[in-house]
Amino acid sequence: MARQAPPRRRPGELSFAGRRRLFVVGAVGLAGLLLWGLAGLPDFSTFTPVYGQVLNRVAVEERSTTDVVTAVNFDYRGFDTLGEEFILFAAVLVLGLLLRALAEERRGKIDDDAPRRHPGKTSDAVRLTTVALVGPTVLLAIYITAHGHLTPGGGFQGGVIAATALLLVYLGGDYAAMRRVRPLTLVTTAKAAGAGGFVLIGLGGLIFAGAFLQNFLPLGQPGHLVAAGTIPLLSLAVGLEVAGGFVLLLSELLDQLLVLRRRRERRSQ
Amino acid sequence: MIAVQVVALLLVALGATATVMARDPVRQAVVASLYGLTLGVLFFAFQAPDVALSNIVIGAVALPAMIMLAIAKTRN
Amino acid sequence: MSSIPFATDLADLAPVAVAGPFLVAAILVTALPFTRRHVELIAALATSLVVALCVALLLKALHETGPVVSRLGGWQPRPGGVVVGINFTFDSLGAALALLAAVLVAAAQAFTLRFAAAVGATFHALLLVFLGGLVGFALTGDLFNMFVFFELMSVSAYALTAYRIERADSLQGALTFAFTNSVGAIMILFGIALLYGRTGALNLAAVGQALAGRESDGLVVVAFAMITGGFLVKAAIVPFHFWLADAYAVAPTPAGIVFTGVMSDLGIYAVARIYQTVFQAPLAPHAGGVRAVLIGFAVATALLGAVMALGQDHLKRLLAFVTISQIGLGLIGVGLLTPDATAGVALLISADGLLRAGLFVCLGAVLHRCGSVYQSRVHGAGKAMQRVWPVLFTAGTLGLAALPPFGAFWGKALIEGAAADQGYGWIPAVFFVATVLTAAALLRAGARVFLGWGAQSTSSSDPREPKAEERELEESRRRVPQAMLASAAALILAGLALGALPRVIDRAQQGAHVFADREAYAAAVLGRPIPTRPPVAAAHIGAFEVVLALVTVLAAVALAAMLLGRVRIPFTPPAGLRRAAERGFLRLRRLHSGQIGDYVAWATLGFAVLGGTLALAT
Amino acid sequence: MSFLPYVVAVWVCVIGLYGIVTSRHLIHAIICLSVVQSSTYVLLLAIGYRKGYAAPIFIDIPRSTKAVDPVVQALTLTDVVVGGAVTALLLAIAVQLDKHLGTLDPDELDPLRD
Repeated sequence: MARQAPPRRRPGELSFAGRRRLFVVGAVGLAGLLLWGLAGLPDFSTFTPVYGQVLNRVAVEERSTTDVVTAVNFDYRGFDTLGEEFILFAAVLVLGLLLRALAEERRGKIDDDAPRRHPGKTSDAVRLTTVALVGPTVLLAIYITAHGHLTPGGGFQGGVIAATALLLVYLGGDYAAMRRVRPLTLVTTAKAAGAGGFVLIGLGGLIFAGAFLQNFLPLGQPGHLVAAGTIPLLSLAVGLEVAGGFVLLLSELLDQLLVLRRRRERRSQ
Repeated sequence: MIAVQVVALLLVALGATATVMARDPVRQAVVASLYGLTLGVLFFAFQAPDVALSNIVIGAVALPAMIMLAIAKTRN
Repeated sequence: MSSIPFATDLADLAPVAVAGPFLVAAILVTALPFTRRHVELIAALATSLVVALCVALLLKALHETGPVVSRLGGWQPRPGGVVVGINFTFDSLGAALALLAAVLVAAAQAFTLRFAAAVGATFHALLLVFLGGLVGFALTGDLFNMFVFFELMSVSAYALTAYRIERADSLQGALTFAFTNSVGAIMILFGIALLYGRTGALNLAAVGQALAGRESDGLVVVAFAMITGGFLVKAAIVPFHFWLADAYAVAPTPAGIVFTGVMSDLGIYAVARIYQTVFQAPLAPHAGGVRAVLIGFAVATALLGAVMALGQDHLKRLLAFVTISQIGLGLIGVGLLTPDATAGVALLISADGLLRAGLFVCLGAVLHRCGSVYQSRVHGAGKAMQRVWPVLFTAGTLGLAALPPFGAFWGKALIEGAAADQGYGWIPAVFFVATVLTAAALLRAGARVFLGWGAQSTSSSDPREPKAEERELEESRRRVPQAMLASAAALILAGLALGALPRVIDRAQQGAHVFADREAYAAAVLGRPIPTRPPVAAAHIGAFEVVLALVTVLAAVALAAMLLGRVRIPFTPPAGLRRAAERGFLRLRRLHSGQIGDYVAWATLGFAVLGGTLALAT
Repeated sequence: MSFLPYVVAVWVCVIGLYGIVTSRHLIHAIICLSVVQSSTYVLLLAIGYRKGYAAPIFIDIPRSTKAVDPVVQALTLTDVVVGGAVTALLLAIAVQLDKHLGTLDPDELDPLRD
């Protein structure tokens, strides 16, 4: 597109320098205020919030988890995580819209600046290494999701890691393979099943235990893989949703690049 | 406060500044990735391995990847 | 925790009003053939469920002497008042807002009825997630959970704004919306972190209890400023307001209905909620200062919104500035900090919310029928529409102007009465000016569109070329669908009739007294008996209020007639004055530049000014 | 020295805002927003930290061990995800906007100017 220079500022609009002056005044005030407020906190490393201390004392016993952070995220404050899941859900829905628009576009016009957008050629060594990494990455993702209630990690971290496996496939440059590992319907369904599953487990609490998101499964022993009641299930639901969401996200951004690359490869054959 | 925290905090401050000051988006994506990593280190130093892990997968891997892809799509 | 599963209290079902729409949204986006065919039906069923549940919750709240508590996860408070889980804690005001949100989403769905092709499953899913976010935000009793639901309703609102991704202005409206509101959310989180670092609690009641014992200091003031400021971004209070007109003007009409009717209102509701539960006790010695600061921001908003509304050619943008002005008026009531004023706000925002939503549907119908929402382009084009549309539009506008005895009037009268009690006797003047200007702007717009009155070209100060617009819904433009008419009529009639509900003022007052009762709130959350409250003195609304309201409406009609050239102005203002006013107005509208950088700079300054003035006032 | 974490949090917040205000590229501005968001992570975790306390994960340590606050960590975790989702959404919108207008310089995007 031709780069004509429209009048950057019209009379009455803030000039760039004016905007910066306005901001500096505001930012100095804001920073001063925040520091004034923070000065009222207990000194660093002297405060033990009562909420957290109570949970550290009781959570292992009450929830049979060894990772208290996970117990907070999926049980004591599970409703926060429900909200968080649906923030992700809403963001990813927009990406679905973009994907659909992209698909329509592809049927229509062809981009003319493809060569310049190409990310660069991949050597065979890189291909091999990255593809070889996919398996371990997926395994790691499953491990991290399944052990969320025992060790650091959980559905969220595992989900993102699973999604990055897709990125590895892309770096390996295997477009056909990426299409295979990412059948869109399946991914969309996984995402929806994750989000819906979280709600269903919550409703299960309402039906079987009396309150929304209340645990209704046997708790088992702390330190065991099959323990902690609904926590691992909720973690799995989050993992599904996050993985699905990030796969959609990455593929929305990847798709066009890959189409262009494939087109070029076909031309050079 | 232990030394590793002081260093990590200073690196975080520096990293944030560098991320903001990198006006070229590609360079910025790289700097942002390093910044995410630094934050991860700081969170480990704050005894928060859960957060560190997720910040590393998000801030140091997923987001920079998305940024690079977005840039690749918008470059002309 | 109930010993018999599912033999539960109604309160335990409250989370279903959030989780239900979520679940249905997740089902809608799966590729199941059944859901694909019946998207509207499924979405409508989910919303009806929420409406029914909110009605039940409202009735329950009206019968209680304290707030209703629903403990998510079944977690009971621990000894020493430590609340380990998240609670929904709400009174009739919160439940009424949740109900308002559900009703507006139902209206938005009715608006889109019969247009499955234009509005797909994604849109309905987003609308349901948005509904869950609004309801959760209205009902929750936990600071951090408020932040999460603030973000949830924000993100789904950005998504709805950007829904028409083939339009650059929708995308950019979503971006300015997202940047400013994200900054607001981050500041809220700073405030929450400060409070947690002081009290080690996140539950509103627990934080309030922990703060109550101590004199307020810098931390308390700054936390209050940051949290309030963040919510004021959502409420679009000057100077945080810039994003609102940009976003509302480009949002698809069904989304705009909900935005204009309830989203901003939730911003000021949250300010009141936070103040009454958390900051009331520590800031009590400084209530006068807090009042002055909040009312200062509110008055600036009410007036600026009104002036800007008068200068808009784009109808949705006009209504956006009307929204800003009216939320400013609402914040005056919140800022007065008394239960009676809060009761007034509750009545005002629910009546005005319904009416504005109804007017938004009218604009959607104009867009559908005439292909544009620029007054200058559809001048007189509304003549071809059914005669009921101008009638509805005028009725809605007069309702917004608080014509007695309709809905908004009682709210306005209560706020003005409370203002006089607090020594703010000049508040009725602000109401007068803001109401006259906004109502005149709407009446003039209606007369231009539906009657073809006034000169065809708009004011010379409008530098903008109307851009190409697309009709939102692809169907013959000859007829406006009946569903659209039904939703407009239902919303406007409901808004007008609100004042006629049995004992509505009394009930609002009762609700507001529960709302403002910090002790009762804490007792309900911590499972202690709720202290008895002295009976509420009925508010007195005198003949003066009625006369003033009538004069206001007449003045608005007169101003509109004058602007349309229907009435000769008996004098000519000097040309110099006229030019100066035009220049001033142009400057003002140029500040609304659509630039993210400008808006964020203003917001930063806003936080500094809000915090600074609060620091000086306490 | 014990005030350092809070100073860093405020600095990160303000420098990020400065980046948004002076940004000449939308993607740059979006990254700056995520920097602003990251200031809250630092603040929250600093509030919950206590020297000598373990991480709140009781797998290899006795249950009576003193551990740092798990709540701020859970909040930060949520916050990280929310921030990531917002950033992703904004990036996608920016890419789409670029497709329409061919530029991401905020000063040249003006469909909303009034």
